[in-house]
Amino acid sequence: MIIAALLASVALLLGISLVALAVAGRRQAGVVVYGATAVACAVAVAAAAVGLAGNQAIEFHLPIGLPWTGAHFRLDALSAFFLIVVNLGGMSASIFGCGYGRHEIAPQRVLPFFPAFLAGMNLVVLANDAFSFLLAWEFMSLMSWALVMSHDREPDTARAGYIYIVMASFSMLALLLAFGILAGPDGNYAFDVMRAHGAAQGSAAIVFSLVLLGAGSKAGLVPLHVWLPLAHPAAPSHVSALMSGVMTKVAVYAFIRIAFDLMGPLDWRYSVIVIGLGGVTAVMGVLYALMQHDLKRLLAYHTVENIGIIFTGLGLALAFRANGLTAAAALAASAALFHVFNHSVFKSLLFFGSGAVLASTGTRDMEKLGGLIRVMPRTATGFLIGAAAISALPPLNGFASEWLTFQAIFLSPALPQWGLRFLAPAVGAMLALAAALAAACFVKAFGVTFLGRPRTPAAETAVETDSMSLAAMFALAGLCVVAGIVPGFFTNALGTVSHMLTASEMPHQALVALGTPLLPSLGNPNSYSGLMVAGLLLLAGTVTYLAVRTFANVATRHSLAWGCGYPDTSRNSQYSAESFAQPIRRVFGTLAFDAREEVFMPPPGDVGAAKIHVTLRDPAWDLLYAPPASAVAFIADRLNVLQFLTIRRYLSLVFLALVLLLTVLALWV
Amino acid sequence: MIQALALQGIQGLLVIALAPLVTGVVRKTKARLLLRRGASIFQPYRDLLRLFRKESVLAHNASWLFQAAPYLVLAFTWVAAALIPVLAFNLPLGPGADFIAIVGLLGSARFVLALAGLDVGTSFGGIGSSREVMIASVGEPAMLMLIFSLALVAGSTQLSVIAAFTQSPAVGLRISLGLALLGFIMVAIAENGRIPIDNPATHLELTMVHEAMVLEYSGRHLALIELSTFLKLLAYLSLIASVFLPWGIPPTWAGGMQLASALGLFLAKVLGGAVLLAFFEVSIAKMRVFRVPQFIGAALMLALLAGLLRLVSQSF
Amino acid sequence: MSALVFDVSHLLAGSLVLMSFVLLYQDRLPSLINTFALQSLLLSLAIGWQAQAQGAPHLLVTAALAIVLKAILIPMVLRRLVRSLGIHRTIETVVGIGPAMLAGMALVALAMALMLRVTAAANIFAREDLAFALSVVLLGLLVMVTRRNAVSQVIGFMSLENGLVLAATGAKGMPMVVETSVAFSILIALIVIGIFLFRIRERFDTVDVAALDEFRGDRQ
Amino acid sequence: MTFPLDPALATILIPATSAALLVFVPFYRLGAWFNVLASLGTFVAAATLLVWRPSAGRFLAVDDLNVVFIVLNTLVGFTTSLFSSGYIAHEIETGRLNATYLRFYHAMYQFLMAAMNLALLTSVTGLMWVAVEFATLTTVLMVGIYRTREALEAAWKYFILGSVGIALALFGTILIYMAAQPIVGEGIAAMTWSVLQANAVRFDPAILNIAFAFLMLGYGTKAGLVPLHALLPDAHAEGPTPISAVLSGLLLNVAIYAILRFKLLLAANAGAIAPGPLMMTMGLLSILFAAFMLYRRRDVKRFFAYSSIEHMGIIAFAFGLGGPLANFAGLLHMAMHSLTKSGIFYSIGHMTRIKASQRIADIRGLTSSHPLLGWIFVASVAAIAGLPPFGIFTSEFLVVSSAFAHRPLLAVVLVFGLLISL
Repeated sequence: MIIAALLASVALLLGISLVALAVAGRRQAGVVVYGATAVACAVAVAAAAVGLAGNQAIEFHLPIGLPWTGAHFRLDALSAFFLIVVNLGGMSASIFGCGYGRHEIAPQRVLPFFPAFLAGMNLVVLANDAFSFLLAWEFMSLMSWALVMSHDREPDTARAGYIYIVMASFSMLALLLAFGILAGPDGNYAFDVMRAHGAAQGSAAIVFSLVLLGAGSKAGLVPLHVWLPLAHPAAPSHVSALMSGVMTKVAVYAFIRIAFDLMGPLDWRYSVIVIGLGGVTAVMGVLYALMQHDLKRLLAYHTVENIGIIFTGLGLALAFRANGLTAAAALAASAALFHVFNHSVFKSLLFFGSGAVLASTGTRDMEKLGGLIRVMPRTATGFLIGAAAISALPPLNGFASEWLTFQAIFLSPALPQWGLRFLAPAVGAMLALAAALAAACFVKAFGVTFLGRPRTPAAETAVETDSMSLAAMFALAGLCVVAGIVPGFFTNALGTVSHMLTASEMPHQALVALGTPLLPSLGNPNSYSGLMVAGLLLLAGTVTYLAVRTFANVATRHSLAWGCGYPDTSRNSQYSAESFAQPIRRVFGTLAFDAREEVFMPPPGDVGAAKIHVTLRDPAWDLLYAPPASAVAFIADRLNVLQFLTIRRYLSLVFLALVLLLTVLALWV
Repeated sequence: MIQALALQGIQGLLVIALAPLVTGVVRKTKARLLLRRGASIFQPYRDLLRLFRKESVLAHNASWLFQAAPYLVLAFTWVAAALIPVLAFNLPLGPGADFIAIVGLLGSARFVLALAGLDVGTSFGGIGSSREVMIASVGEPAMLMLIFSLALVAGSTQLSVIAAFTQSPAVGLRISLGLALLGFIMVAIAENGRIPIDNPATHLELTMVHEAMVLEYSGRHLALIELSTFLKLLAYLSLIASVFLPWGIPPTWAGGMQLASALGLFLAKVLGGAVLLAFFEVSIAKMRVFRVPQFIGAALMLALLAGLLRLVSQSF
Repeated sequence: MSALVFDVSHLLAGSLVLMSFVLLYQDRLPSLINTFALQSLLLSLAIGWQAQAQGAPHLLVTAALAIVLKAILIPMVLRRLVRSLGIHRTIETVVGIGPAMLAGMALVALAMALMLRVTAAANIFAREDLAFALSVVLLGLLVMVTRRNAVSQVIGFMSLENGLVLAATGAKGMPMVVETSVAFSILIALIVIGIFLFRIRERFDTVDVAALDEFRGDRQ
Repeated sequence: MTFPLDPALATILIPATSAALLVFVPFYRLGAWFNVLASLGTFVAAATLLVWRPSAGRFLAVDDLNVVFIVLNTLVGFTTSLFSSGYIAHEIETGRLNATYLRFYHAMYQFLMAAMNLALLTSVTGLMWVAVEFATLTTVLMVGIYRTREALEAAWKYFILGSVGIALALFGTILIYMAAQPIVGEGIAAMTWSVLQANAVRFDPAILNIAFAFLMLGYGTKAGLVPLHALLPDAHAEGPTPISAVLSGLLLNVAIYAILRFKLLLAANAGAIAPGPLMMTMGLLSILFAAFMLYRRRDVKRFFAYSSIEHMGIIAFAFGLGGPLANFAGLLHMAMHSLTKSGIFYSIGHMTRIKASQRIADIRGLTSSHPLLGWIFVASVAAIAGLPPFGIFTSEFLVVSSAFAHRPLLAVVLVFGLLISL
């Protein structure tokens, strides 16, 4: 019943997409399409919530697809949770799209694909056999690719699209191989069968690395992340929100589904890879982000960072589970899943904010913005809440899930393996570094974009965005606050999911007494109460405010900025995004990006301008992508010669093939 | 219960009342060490009062965030400082925030302040914010590693549990704790913008960090920010006091005498710390901004070492 | 089946292979064409002998076809073509004559090695003829591959077809359909080649195939 | 075999007689319509075979294998004739062709269809060879029909390479006969599929091996398998677009069909080499090679010619793998490829007409200027690249998964090739 409702909403989404194809050119098409999409997503959220509460695996079979297997679907706690994430994101993006969509230059390139993209993501999560899964997976990739390509006139889009489609196929094929090995010689692609026999001893390592490659490249694990900061920003902003906030979570889902569920029990060694990759991803992602001055690209790099945090949690869960420490595993898994939810919320919020800025000013280059808080105060507020949440600041939700992750790390001394006991705290320090850098990065992002003085006329004359967009943003901002102050509600809801993955769950958090702090695991005295902290902050703030109002001089005079007495009229003398990140680049950049600064100072007496030029290189690109790309180009060039041979040379090829074949026959057979 | 709540309240009020005094003591000691007479140890109170009485001057383009920031910063810092158990361990609001949460609260305060530094759009504000977040970005991992090694020793990140552990005879003489203390002091110096990281008394543009951020503030806003700065210093001192030197802190409400002695000991510890800080500050020169990561990196190394030693053997 | 019958057919087929070697050896067009004519003549003799030996008179048709078309008509046309188009008499070869001959030897050895594996149970005629036919086919290909002139390549191709015909006639009782189709295809091939040669003549100065390849739409 | 009622015969005779008639139709519009009508008739006749299958005759036999091919062949032949009737008028306008040449074109089109249908339906190896030979000659003429330098070059190339290929195939056919003759006796029986298949067990394996080497290379030249692919891209790029569609969508299938038939023969003989690995090797080579070639293409028709080579590689791989799943996958892939690829060439025909260029770089912004055409093209390209929800995704999935069941290592190579080809 529930699953039928879910499939119906998927069908509805596909139907909307068809309708959109027909009506895309009309004036009010956007509102209709986005409205209908929001409704379909709302239905799906409700159904999935019921499914999550019901905590029963429901299976469903449709006689479509491959002739002898058909399409299998399944709704269990895990898929229900991810369905909520997907459709919540979809709903908010649709609402945002109602307003934002009006700025779209070519709506016919966005409208039909948007609901189809959502349908694809839903189907991935629902699929219960490898064929349906991969079909939906590739459909999802393709639809998002179409959305990325919707602004195909912009200079970087073609390259982004190309790299994206290559990476998407790479991930699909890696997963295909993984499923192929999992299916074994019988070639049964139903998940139930795979689950029943798990991964064979010898092939588990291969399957695991393939899954890590396939799901990891989609999620944006370093070093497979390079496509992500190119592709996500290229799409329209509400689509960027979906890709960054939701599609990467679908990839996380794929990883969890295969590694935790289908493969059966795994050795602890695998967790080392996941934890290590997670830590590196978190730090590298945020370092990349710091170096950006394109707002949306910065956000995309932050997705990489958060994926790293999520994978760290998942890796810890694997490690604990492999050693039978189920309670700790449940904590780590819940932390990761909670972060999945949180990230989808605040990343969507931030992309909406950047979309509003983009729509209002026409640029996403932070160096051309500034001072927007005065012309777009509501957008700025929404963005600020998102920024604080993603920077893991209490009392918002980002802190709650990172706190849980840290608590899981603090349990790592219980692990028997030395490698893990050393690795976990090191990764913990990396996460802390990532969190601190994220805060730095969002000080920069918010500060340069919304604060200061406008750097261009476009930023000066910007206007506040429309009410639908604001509604979507504030709904998400509200969710950030709620999830931050009552995290217990969410970890309780995740209990069934965690039970499915780790055979245990976090202690049930009492919600009746609202002040009850979050307890990570039984017998653990550590606790954190978002509500209490929030209440105290409110109290302290109010007391201070009232005290100041009552006792202090409240007179205010407006004047020129002081600036140590230097009259500072040029807008360009403000700190730019580039200069803000300069100290951090000096500290980390040479190591991480081979950063080089070239300073040109004119000789004394010359009045020419001094110049500074900074080059950054992405080591992942240089080490991992450039060699294969150049190898392919090299081989293609070599083989390309074959196209322009004379007839005689072609004949020679045929002749040689014949002689070779005959020789083989003469000698060997 | 009522008493415990009251004690919590007292603790909250105590820290805010005491904070300027601690800074006053530091300043006075420094002045005496430099053979000046120095202002009275109560001068910070007078400064605050003076600032509260003055009108506030805002730049034309200052946004609401600029005006809200002082209140937010103070609220964050105050809550963090108030939740550190100094008068008794098991206070009713204690479970609301562990060590990480307190560090997180201080981080929130810095986040808001760094944003405020960028608001008016002067180059000084930018310098300050940019350097502040850079220092924080190395300071926070070090802090977390410290918390980790403490948690390894004490088995918890809850301040009251850690403090109860260091108070217990089980603690003995542990190298890992000593290393952690050293690292903690280094991080505390960096976080509070003391010499050699930053000079709280300077207004020389190239060396400013914290002062550059708050350059545009005046009147009541500046007063609130100054107060938060005092509070932050006190918070770090009282963290040291309650985590590393928890002697004399009762487990819970235990009557007036206990309270008085706890209060006295707390004052002694904090003011002693202030004097030591002053000694340290006058005996060292401020370092270049880009040496800071090395300084904090050393703290990180200490923390890692503490953790490693602890992992290798239970007796460290 | 007397030894004489076997020997004669062996001799004729062997001389066909020999002619292929001579083709490979030639470096002037007129003598190449003459050699081809001679080979075709030998082929028709071989077919005639087969017709007699197998008692299959319809093979005589094929033999006649070979004489008329390949020994007389086509060489005539080709000679005229060479004269009227003023094609260079010398053949450009890709590898020297020596290496080409060596390669030819190797090919014949390969053909023999392959056919010897065929069980003797098969028709003994077929087995020997096939070995020679395979050699002729391979040598014909070798000629095509090692020559640059279009005319010499065409001759190489036709010599290859001679090998095919040899094989087909060696196969006892093979339905007529094959022979006619071979003849037919040769005919059409020649017509088309003629058209092409003319067209090519119209547009290019030589029939050298390499000249055709100089321009390509896709070259970057 | 009652003549007027036999649909199998009709599928050959309708195009053959129409070819003869079309030579005399002076008006090209009438010719075009006649062409469409004849193709429709052929398709109807072929479709009848699905429901009613005549018993095997002396020269023609319909079985489970070739019925798929013939229906597919006539269907695409019909759609292409429809497309060509619209397309070819444009050629008159631009003066690339005149009425005489169009008459010739239509006759040749039907003749080509007749030859291909004969190749698919005949039960005699020799006849099949004759049919493929005729198909080759017709193709040469069609490719060279524009008489531009490039077209002539392509036709010449096709002609020479095709003739050599066909000669090799003939040698192989003769060898098969020689292998069969001692067992089943002289005459037509030794060339009939059903007889051959039934007695293949007892054939001399050594001759069969050599024969297959020649047949594989001979028909492989037609199928465009690497290293025998050379004629394909030029022929596709330079001929009229409907012919490109026919070449890519149909003639390649006919060649694959021929290889498949002989492969089955070899597979029945235990002493012979397993033909599968050879096909799989060539298939993989084709996939990899074509993948790398796709990388550098600028001409849109050439691009899709290489894509055809790649797909032929996949099909050859699937058939080489054998087994019900892989064979099904191969057939499915072939059908999907034919349909999609011909669709792509139709859109390319319109596109090149609109943009007057075959360079990929020049063809942009189509979705805005001609939304329907543009989106159809985008969809079919997505389909050919093996992206869902299109059929090729399914068949590629099946190919890969059946490869897994048997030879996992090869599957990795296969997947690698598929990856590069994107």
